[in-house]
Amino acid sequence: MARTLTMIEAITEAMAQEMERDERVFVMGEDIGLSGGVFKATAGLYDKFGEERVLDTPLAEGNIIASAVGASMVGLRPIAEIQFADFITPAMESIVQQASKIRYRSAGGYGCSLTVRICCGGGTGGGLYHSQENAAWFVHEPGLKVVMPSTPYDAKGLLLAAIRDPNPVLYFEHKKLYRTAKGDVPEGDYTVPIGKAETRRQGRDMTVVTYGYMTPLCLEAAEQMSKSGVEAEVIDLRTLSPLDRDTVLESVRRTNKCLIVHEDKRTLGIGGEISAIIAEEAFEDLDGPIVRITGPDVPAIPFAPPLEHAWMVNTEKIVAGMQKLAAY
Amino acid sequence: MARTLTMIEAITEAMAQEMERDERVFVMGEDIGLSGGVFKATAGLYDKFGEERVLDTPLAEGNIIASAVGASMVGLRPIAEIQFADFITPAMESIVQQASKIRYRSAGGYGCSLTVRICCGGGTGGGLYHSQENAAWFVHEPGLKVVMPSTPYDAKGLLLAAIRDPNPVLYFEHKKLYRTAKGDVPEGDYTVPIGKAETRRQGRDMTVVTYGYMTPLCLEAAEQMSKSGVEAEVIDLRTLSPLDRDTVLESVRRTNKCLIVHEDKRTLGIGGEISAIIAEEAFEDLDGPIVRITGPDVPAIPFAPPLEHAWMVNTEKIVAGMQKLAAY
Amino acid sequence: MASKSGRAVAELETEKSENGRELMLGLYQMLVKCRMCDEKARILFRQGKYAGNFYSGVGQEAAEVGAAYSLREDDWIAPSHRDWTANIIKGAPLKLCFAQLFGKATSPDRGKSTPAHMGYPPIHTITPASSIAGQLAVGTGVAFGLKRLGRDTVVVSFFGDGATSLGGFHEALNFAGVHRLPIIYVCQNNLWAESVPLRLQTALTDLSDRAKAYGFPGVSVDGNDVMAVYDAATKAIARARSGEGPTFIECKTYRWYGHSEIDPAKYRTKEEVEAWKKRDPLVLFEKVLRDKKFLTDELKDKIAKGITQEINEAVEFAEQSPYPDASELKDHIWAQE
Amino acid sequence: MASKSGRAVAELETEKSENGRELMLGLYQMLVKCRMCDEKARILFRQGKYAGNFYSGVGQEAAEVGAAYSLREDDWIAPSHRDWTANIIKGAPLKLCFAQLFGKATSPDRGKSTPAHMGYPPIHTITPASSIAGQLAVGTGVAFGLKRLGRDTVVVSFFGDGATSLGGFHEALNFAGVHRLPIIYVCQNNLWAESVPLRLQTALTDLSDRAKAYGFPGVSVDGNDVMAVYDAATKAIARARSGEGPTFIECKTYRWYGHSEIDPAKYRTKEEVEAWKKRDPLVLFEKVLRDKKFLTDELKDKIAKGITQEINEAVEFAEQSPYPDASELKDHIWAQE
Ligand SMILES: Cc1ncc(C[n+]2csc(CCOP(=O)(O)OP(=O)(O)O)c2C)c(N)n1
Ligand SMILES: Cc1ncc(C[n+]2csc(CCOP(=O)(O)OP(=O)(O)O)c2C)c(N)n1
Ligand SMILES: [Mg+2]
Ligand SMILES: [Mg+2]
Repeated sequence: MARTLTMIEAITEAMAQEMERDERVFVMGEDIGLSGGVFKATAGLYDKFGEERVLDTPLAEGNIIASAVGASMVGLRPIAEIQFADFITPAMESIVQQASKIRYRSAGGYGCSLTVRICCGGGTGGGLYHSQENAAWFVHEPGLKVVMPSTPYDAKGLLLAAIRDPNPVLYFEHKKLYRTAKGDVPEGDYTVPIGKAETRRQGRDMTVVTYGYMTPLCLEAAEQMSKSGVEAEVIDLRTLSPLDRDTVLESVRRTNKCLIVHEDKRTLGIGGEISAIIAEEAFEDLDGPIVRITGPDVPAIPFAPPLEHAWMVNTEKIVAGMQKLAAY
Repeated sequence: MARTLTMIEAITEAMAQEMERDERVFVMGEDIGLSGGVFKATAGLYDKFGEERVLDTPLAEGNIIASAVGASMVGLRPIAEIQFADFITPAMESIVQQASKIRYRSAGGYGCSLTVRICCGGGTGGGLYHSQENAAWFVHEPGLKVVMPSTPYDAKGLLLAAIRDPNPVLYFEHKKLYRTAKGDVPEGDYTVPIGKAETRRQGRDMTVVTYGYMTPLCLEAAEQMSKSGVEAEVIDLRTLSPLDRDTVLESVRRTNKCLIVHEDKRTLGIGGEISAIIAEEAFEDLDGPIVRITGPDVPAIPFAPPLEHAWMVNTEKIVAGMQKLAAY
Repeated sequence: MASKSGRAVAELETEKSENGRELMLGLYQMLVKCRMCDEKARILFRQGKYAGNFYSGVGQEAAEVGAAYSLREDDWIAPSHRDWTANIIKGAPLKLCFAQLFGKATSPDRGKSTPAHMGYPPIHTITPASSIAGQLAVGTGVAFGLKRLGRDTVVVSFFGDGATSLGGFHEALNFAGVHRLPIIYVCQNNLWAESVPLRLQTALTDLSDRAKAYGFPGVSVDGNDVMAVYDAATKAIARARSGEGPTFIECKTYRWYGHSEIDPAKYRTKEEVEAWKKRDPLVLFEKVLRDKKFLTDELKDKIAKGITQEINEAVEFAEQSPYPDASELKDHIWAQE
Repeated sequence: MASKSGRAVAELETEKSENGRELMLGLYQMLVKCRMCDEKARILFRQGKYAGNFYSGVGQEAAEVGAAYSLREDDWIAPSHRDWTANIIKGAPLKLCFAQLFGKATSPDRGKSTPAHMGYPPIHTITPASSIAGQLAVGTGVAFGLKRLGRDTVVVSFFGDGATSLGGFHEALNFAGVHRLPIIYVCQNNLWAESVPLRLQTALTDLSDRAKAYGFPGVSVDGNDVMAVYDAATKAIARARSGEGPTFIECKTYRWYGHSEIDPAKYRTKEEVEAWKKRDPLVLFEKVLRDKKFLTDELKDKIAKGITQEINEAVEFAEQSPYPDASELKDHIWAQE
């Protein structure tokens, strides 16, 4: 049975069900226990599972991850929360030098089955330090999987897949989608495979590659373009690492054009890699440049409404990109 | 008057001369004082300038950078050293949330004139944690400049430019070049402009974009190809952020082909961005795919000689890439 | 420096001093100003006058004012998220403080950062990042720079109990200890870090014990007693100014409201909140002043009226100020060489 | 736990115990084994038998052996760069230890990591990253996991004086304090972090004072007195095992050679080195054993010969082992689901 849930409800449900199913699973992070999380992602878990399995940690992101890595090494399955992606920097050492490399450096002797939930993204007035998205750093680091759902269905399915994955998985959640993304979510158990993109809309005229909060905007833009006869195919990556090259390449080889859309800064954003893969593998199929619509090369999203608005990719900007590409 | 210096000598000279010239300049880091640095980059400075200006710090990379940021805010010009790029992760917060954003978040009220010297790169048997190169993370962060010299001349000139730059500059040094790169270096004062790539070899048949330790290897490969009549143009980026788009694009528009070479991991390495820029701006000029020859998507460079060798890009691999591209 | 509670040591030095009256009335006025500005900031947020968030310091004014009041003009403050009023104490025009909340082009950061995360270069308050302990690390760097420049200026660094768990806190304090930096670490221990209670934050009872790991003095004081904080702070400032190095001051206090204006703070008991409200730092200090006959109803009224007017003007200024233009998005990323 | 130097408290408990002789001879043998293996590792590096680097622990064996000797098989060790011998103490076959140095396919990490950075899952030693304090943070996480699983196993974490400056150190120890984790933090304070002297690392005299910031006991012992270390460690292990939480043990000791085999260590004075060499932990302990008539020339010889043979076999094994094939470059990145 499926019901309509918001994305945040889907996330909470995934954790609750998996904790019920698997004793090894527990959650830890700042403000995830007593208060149920800044965005209420862990609401109800503390009452249900108690402090042992829903642990409010000291204010120390590096240790949240390091202690979760250690706990996973003895067979537990921690879900660690980083309250805002902006505050993941103190945990860089733990994520990149420990979580992503413990298996490799021990030749498989020690593993790290760890899920890190990270709230990210702009467009909600969060200002410079409550709006960042930095998944790109981690996509650069093999040994880590990186996912980011755009629908409640995927939010639950990807989170269950992440928790069960024997590798460290960074699970980015866009705060703007928490309550705006609503959709059918099965009550029961299911997973969405990590590493598989989803084609959200079919189209013959161009491929749009995107993920997260940009997905609904791209779909909206595609509908607008449809009115003038241009049919865009919209691919929601869902997994940012490892990238689903096949789905992207197959589509681009068919549509012969590619638009990449993300909210993160342009330079060395995920779009750079997508573009490079296409330019390398599907060059002969291209009928136009690979166009990127992205956030600007600015340190972070500023607070003042006109500045935040100027940063954010919106339907209008995406349509403009589509029109530019359609002209080829 | 120019003399032949090794790269490490050029680096030491730049610091010594600038400390002489400008009282505000000082160096700080681990083992840079009493011992003159793990690679002797700061040799002699302690004796010459004393502990006040050549400061061995506690083992705390985050604080090395944070204290340098603070010192720069009151008008000093710190040169901070991160002993190995592998150990920059504990400083991620200080670099990305402080150094790169203090000017922006204060609307120019506070500045950050800071140079961070970072020893990086593989091929010397350093193993997983003494071989990393992670400049790509920082290229993704506006507010930071990122440079990486490939010759002693540039090493001195870029370092002087970095110290005088009123912005935070990350200055990456490839350890493999410290003593293998030798060349003419003027005794006097000069700077190499940040943001300008250098064309190290002219060629009509393809553009090779590279930087750092890969530069001499690309030049060697180009000479080999020349024997079979293929003339490669070799561009040494020198500055990784902001990228010198113009030099790259102008060349590609002329040669119609592009090979990108770097030692860092492939996915979201700097090559991704270069490729994306070309695919976006010079698409119509391309006669072949944009080919990348890079390190593999493996967590870091392993120690065992066969494994390290398998990781490293070498002249052979570059030649293979050139041949592939020449065939188009 | 050894006493655990400044107040318990009986009459404080500063109270005995010549111009005790002037000083104490000055402190009182500043307490009232901070309280009134803070309450106004909360109302404005609830009225939807600005987005983002606000972190009220109501209940903690004695720690804030006591620690920063005696700073010289050329001294520095490294405020954190709950220290918007530190700017007021250091002398920032209220107009700018409210423009900051509104993210207007007239604010020191031209709307770039976040409401309440305020710094203002002319008065040497450092624009904070939100990242906890970040401002503390950079503030320590400023102290390091000042020392290298041979200045006799000092830095006051504000932060909470939660901040003391972060690695950046440790690295900074350790460095300050090694180099005897001119900095005063003022920890406002309000028993909660957002919703995390102290028992899950630290095994310590007194956070001043943290200082024992760095070789400089730590002292715990009643953070709701402005004179106790002031006394500890002036001693620490004198110490720092004369080159003897840092001091850690733990001010035990409490925030009356949620972590931020969007936090209902259901994790705390009513009893706990009520008990602390009974120890309102303003009421406590008013009683001292009245006992000493320094404060009358008349004067109290006059002070409140003056501040009200100043606030109204400031809010009006902020409201009338324009937002920065979208074209400013790319300004201030790079310094011009 | 309060005493600053275990030895000064006169005769140690363990020395009075029933099987003192067996225990002490066991400790002695392990000291000799660590010394001989370490010296051999140095020679092999200098002979160019392997690249990378080696971080000799010669001079610090008493701290290493004393702290780890009484661990149970199911207990864990989180070694750092200078603790290659921790694997030996915990029972790793010497063959694997030397294969590790050589980066051979027969080493536990199949040549992936770095010589000397050794871990071996069957004996629960954690393969360390080079990043200082990293192994300490992960080791604390293991202790956290063990406690959650309800096990009565403990973790010994080894690190140096320099490591205590890092943020990760602070965050881990704070967490261990809050949750009374079953971990023993063994700081080998050898006065230098690479070339940085203690006075530039910390304002403290005794690094055990760091523990005061975390609410658990800290003790400083003579790190060249194996019995003093052993005594402090067994108490701390018992404490951890019974759920009372962590202990910090500072072992004051000294490394005889450079930071690594490529460091001439010119930053130290000859006098300092000589003075410490006179306090050779092996010689000191040998004297104790001889006084007690536990050790004879004959036995000493026999022990040395046995170890020499074991080492020779191990080195031969390592030399003869193949390197991993280049095709292994991409192995072990991902677990198979
Ligand atoms: C590095 C980092 N992690 C998390 C946060 C989110 N956050 C903001 S304030 C806060 C609690 C701070 O507690 P404390 O230091 O006690 O200060 P208080 O809010 O009580 O004044 C948290 C977790 C942050 N701003 N920075
Ligand atoms: C985070 C980090 N920074 C720098 C280094 C380089 N490094 C390796 S060992 C060392 C000194 C360690 O000193 P200490 O902790 O006292 O241990 P010791 O070497 O004396 O045993 C340094 C700086 C590192 N490995 N990790
Ligand atoms: Mg607090
Ligand atoms: Mg040491």
